[in-house]
Amino acid sequence: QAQQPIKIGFISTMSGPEGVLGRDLSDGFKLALKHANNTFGGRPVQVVYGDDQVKPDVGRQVVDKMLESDKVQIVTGINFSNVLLAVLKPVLDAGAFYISTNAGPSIVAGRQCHPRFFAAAFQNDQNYEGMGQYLREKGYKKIYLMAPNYPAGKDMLTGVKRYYKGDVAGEVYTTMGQLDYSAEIAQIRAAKPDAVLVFYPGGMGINFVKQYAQAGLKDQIPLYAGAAVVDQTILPALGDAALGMYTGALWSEYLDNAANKRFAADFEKEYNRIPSPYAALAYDTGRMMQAAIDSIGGKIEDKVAFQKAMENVKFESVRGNFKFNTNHFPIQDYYLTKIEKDEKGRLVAKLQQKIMSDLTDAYSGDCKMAAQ
Amino acid sequence: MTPILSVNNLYKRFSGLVATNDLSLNVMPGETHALIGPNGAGKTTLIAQLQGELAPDSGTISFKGRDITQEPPHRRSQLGMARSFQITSIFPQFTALANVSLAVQAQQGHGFKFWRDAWRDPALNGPAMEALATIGLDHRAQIVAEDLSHGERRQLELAMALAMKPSLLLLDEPMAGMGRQDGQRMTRILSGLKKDYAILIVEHDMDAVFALADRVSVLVAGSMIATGEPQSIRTDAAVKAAYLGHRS
Amino acid sequence: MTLSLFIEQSLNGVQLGVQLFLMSAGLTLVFGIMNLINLAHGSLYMAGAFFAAMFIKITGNFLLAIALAIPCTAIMGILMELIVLRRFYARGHLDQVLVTFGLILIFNDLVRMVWGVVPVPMPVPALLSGSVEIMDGVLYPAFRLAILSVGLVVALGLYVVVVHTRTGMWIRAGASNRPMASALGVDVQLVFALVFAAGAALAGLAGMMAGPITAVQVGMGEPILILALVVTVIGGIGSIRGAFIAALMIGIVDTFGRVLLPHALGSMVIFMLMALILAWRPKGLFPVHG
Amino acid sequence: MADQSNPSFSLSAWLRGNWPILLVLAALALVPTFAAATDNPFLIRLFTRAVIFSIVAVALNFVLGYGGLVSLMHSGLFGVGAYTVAILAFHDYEATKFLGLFAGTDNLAISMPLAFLCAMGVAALTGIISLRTSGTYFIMITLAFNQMLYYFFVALQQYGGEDGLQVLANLHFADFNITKRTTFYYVAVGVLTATIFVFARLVQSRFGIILRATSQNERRVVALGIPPLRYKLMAFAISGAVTGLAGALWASGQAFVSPSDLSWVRAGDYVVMAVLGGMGRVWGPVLGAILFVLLEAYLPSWTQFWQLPFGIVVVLIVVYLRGGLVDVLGLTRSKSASNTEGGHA
Amino acid sequence: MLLDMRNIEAGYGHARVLFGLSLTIGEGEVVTLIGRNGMGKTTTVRTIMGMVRAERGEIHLAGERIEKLPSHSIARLGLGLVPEGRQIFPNLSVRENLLMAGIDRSWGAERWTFDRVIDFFPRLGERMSNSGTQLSGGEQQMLAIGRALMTNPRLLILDEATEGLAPVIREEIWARLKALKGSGLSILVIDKELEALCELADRHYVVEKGEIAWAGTTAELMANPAIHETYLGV
Ligand SMILES: Nc1ncnc2c1ncn2[C@@H]1O[C@H](COP(=O)(O)OP(=O)(O)OP(=O)(O)O)[C@@H](O)[C@H]1O
Ligand SMILES: Nc1ncnc2c1ncn2[C@@H]1O[C@H](COP(=O)(O)OP(=O)(O)OP(=O)(O)O)[C@@H](O)[C@H]1O
Ligand SMILES: [Mg+2]
Ligand SMILES: [Mg+2]
Repeated sequence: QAQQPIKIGFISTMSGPEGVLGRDLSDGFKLALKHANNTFGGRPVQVVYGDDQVKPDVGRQVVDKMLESDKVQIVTGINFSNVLLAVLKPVLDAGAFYISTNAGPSIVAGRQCHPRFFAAAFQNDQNYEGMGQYLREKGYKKIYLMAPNYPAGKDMLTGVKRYYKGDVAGEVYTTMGQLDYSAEIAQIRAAKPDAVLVFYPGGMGINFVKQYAQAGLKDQIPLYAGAAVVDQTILPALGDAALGMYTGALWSEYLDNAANKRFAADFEKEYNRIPSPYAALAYDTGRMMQAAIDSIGGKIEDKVAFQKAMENVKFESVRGNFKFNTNHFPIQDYYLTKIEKDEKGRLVAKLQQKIMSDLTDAYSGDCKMAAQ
Repeated sequence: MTPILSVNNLYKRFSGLVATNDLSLNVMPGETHALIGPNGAGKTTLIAQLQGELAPDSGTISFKGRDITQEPPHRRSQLGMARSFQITSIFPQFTALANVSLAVQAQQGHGFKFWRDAWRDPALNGPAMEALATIGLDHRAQIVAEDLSHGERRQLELAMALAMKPSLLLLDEPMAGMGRQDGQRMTRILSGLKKDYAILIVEHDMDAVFALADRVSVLVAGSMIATGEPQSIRTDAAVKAAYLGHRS
Repeated sequence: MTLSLFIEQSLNGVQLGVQLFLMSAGLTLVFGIMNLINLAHGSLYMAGAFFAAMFIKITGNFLLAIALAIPCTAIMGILMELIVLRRFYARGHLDQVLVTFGLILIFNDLVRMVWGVVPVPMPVPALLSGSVEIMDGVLYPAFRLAILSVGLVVALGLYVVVVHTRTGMWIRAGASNRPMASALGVDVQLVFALVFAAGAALAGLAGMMAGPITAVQVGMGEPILILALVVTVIGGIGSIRGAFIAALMIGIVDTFGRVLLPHALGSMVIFMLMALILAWRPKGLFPVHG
Repeated sequence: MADQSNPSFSLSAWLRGNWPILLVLAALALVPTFAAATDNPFLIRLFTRAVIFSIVAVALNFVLGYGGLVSLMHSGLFGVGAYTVAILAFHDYEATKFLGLFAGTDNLAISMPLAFLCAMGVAALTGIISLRTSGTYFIMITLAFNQMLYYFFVALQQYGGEDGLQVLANLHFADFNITKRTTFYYVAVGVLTATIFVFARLVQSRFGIILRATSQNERRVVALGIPPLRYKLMAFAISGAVTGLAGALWASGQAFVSPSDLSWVRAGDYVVMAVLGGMGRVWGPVLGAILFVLLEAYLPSWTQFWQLPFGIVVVLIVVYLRGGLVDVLGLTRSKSASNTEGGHA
Repeated sequence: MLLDMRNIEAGYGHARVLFGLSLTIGEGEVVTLIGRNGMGKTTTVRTIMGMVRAERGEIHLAGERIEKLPSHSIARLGLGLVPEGRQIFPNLSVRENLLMAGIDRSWGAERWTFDRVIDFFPRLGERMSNSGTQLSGGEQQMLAIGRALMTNPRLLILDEATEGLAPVIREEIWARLKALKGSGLSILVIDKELEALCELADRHYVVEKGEIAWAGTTAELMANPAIHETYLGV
């Protein structure tokens, strides 16, 4: 008898300037499905895709449709925290699972943690905590921090400051989507910090890094970024302006493990480009779901069983070392990469060193996971 | 008798040009006062200052014994001053009737009625139809104003001013654009109104001016050069040279 | 703030202002003077940047790429005018807003289909990649100086053409009373099509000049469009001089607002400036009579 | 519902020229039944969104289509209403005091009227400044105010800043639980119906006629002895208040508000809905809002490049239907009946 | 024949205004259109200029069919219009209003140039840099006439061109028109000053409800007081 398919709703930003994130997330996830022959636990997988347009209310509506018209059992894919926060309640209230490929806001890691919520990618602060550690080890006395003015930006810089203990010469928040940074760059020059660390995802990253290099500062004051900033979603556009920059990473295509090698090679073959961390973590999410569902023989309708299976999931992560903390957020390693050219002359983030092992997030203590 | 309108030592300059130059003028109740003068003499500018659209640089305007120099235009209209525009100014998307109804409404002064259907309000449409009939435009009452011909719009302009039941009518070239027949009828209508209204009329149609006016003032380059009975103005040599020409 | 920092920030402000003017120039022409609200102006800006990036990739030469990309955007503008917008001169502003809103959606998806969602590279030309030492210890990116000079040239050119040539008079006459201008022998349709093409070319040029310092990506035109509208309105719709002064003003106020004010105010400063100016002068700084 | 004391507004006469709105409202009323029959409860959510946007579009059209005032701050006013409800609910849930002054509430019978008044206040205050301008200047100054409101709510870190604010309290209206999906939907449809009726009467009242006259020729209105500013201000405040009420509904229905509800793009969407639907009728914008919401919801599931067909639909409608969607029904105000709203000709 | 209109039907949208109207203007001739308000005089002029499309009928200008041409081509063929209601470009200065219309050509008579127009209306010279809206009504009218002259037309069309002008100026304009006629210019004029028209014009058409109700020479018009009463209401 034909098995009922497992239904997954995959929602992320597909249109507009941020559409590149949704594309990489969904491409990574699709590759995981391909590797799983589109079956989890012996049941076919049916994925419904949706576009949130970076608008929380649109995301909310797409999710409602997925839950109520398409009757999905798992929702995943969202890249922006504000969209995630808008859809989380309806997803969980409907009894579905949310497994995050990307966003991991602190509130869900702490006070509002939930049995059916899993962050497969990271807690937002994690992207920057390792960088704070590194800058401290490097012996910088005075650093300069910049991020766009929104909660994820603040989370990131909080992450840095949790591990970096020296002076902060400036902590500057700029408007979302800002185009011109010449004024801020002039301030940096005047402040003469030892290093600059920025969190500018997407187009803002391109603007800032280009302008920083053009101002001639790149060679005077080293520029750092945490994970999820200077990666394959913007490197091709950045060009040489990014050369030599150091960035943090939770994953790199140069990580030496079998799962990662297979992923990086197959991704390039399939899509004809180097995978970004977005793609990698979405791939990992898919693989993780597969492992958990396989382990319960496809009986995802048994929610408690599926939750347990996720909590104890065993799979070969492209990140190498991975396990869930009690708050359903990852415990993972943090690396340093450097932007260089590969043998084909493309800009890549070459793996330099591991900065931290078994990095946990700071909020798990606040989480009182209710029984289901 | 005290004048209904009195203007004292009014000045108005536009950069480099004195449009109103130490001008004083009285209009008596029930009087039809014509204001003539060459193009660009400052007639429309004066009307605009009387109505309040332009502020004078100095001088005073009093209306019904009260200094209104600083009053905003709508206050002056509420006090009983109505203006017709030299360049037609109507509500193009309303019917002729609705245009006039609005003037009636303004005169009744109950704008903040939110509930009653104003289009069917006999208290508005009745007087409006009357005003249209006075002007002879009642047969076009249901035509949208932008579809009226030029001359008809001029008539509508006047009907709106009349519907406000003002005590002083400021008419800026009411005959302009009206056909001969209509112009003559307008002259008759205005002379019929004479008893009830004080009228200050600017007009280049000398037939109308001399048929209507009790007094005529002549404005040249912002200054009043003569005021008097129509007959004495008609024969004034200076006025002839500056304005009337030889034919009239 | 030290003196040299002050000078550097002032220069940043002026440069930003001139860049804003460059972005607004085409809009001033089409919206300010021809009285057509074209929201898809931002799309032409985007198209200019994408065309230039493409030609740079093919030819490897920045100047050549720009020389090729400008006519491409102009042609795109002409097609847009010919196929859709021509019918909208006589319609109300709202219809224009609606139709060009539709065009934005269309163009964004077309660009996404052709170039994909990843931002495309657009390097600074080698010649202008360095910095110039404008005073002791103050380096200024050469490319920004280039933007500054292009913007000034465009401002001057536009002023001369619109204010001092017969074509300029025809544009303004046609915009305020099209049937009458035609009845005096002006081929308004042709003049408008050409002006529209010029506006498109200017939008494209602005996009090309912005490409090397910002991200060349889908949707890059919309934030610019808002700024350009702000500039046009503050200056007084239809006034080139006004647009130029407003652009400089915004550039300087924004630059200093960002570094001196608390962030919550800094992000609003442009809009507060606009509200203040319009509250004070409801028709902008240099109202055009009409 | 017709006011008996005043026979001169005839509902039946009005409906003779505006009958399609009855069909539209009837169709809206049947949505839950249809959703139940097809086992697709999502339809109710989708149409709740359409109905709330319709309320905004109708309110916007009052100043836009009749007053000639293109406002780009209606999303801001909407947000003021939405945040009023959400912030009061937040303080109720957290058992804290707003500004340390007064407690929050989860009772919509209190917070909804407050939302209405707050939006009205904001509209009135900004209106005093913005209504001195006109045309495109008005569009831009309202955009400026909208951005200020937007950044104001972004700056409120306590209420989630850019991430928005969840409504965790259980909202209720006095003793009624109206947040159940179907109940809430009918409440929204009820508010929409009332909104349409009220505005239909407003535009034909003396007040409404002055507003319409002002949009055609303000100078003449002044010369007639009517000070236009206070009429425009009143209209703007009424429109803003109803928009704030829609925002309050939104916050209760979604249980979530965020600054993106206040973005200028959304304000532009409202204008698009109004124009798309047809500004010549009080209810025309309802059609625009429904079409907009349906396209936005279903096109993306057909193609990843959904903005392309969306854009094409918009362009075709503007090019070929000059009076918006009501034009399909042949109901654009004919010239000679243009000031009658189709009631009588 | 310079202009020949045959059986023209035209109107606005669905509202028909002209019902088979025909008229001719000879080379060097001055012809008037007279009739009451709203009878279709202006519509006739607009149809000639291509601003209102003729739905039926033909218009010939010096032998060429023009009823399908766009306005600007018709104007370029030598028609100069002083429109009803002045229609000055408000966003152009006085100087620009004149310069934008200038067409450098001549049909035998002396050419109109910017300087000549200013000589003709010295008042305009004094207000040179004022914008269109900053003129008095009469000044605007002078500008409208000057602007039409700047196109150096072979047929000048004046639609209520003396509206709002002071009597002296009107007198002067009639005199100038007479001189222009002498130089060979053809003129189509609509005005209410019947006496002046009779002095100037060769022939007259009375327009009534979109048709020509009467046509004849000045002498015939003078001799026929019934016309005045029936159509003009004098
Ligand atoms: N806003 C303005 N700025 C500058 N000059 C102006 C303005 N308005 C009017 N003028 C000038 O002021 C003078 C007086 O104009 P006004 O309109 O009062 O004349 P008028 O007597 O009504 O003439 P007409 O009989 O031609 O209508 C004119 O020369 C005109 O050009
Ligand atoms: N733009 C328009 N749209 C619709 N109808 C119009 C329009 N302009 C004029 N009409 C109608 O056409 C008819 C003829 O108008 P026209 O302007 O040709 O008359 P006219 O003889 O020039 O009158 P007047 O002496 O008043 O200028 C009138 O009934 C008028 O209502
Ligand atoms: Mg005048
Ligand atoms: Mg006429």
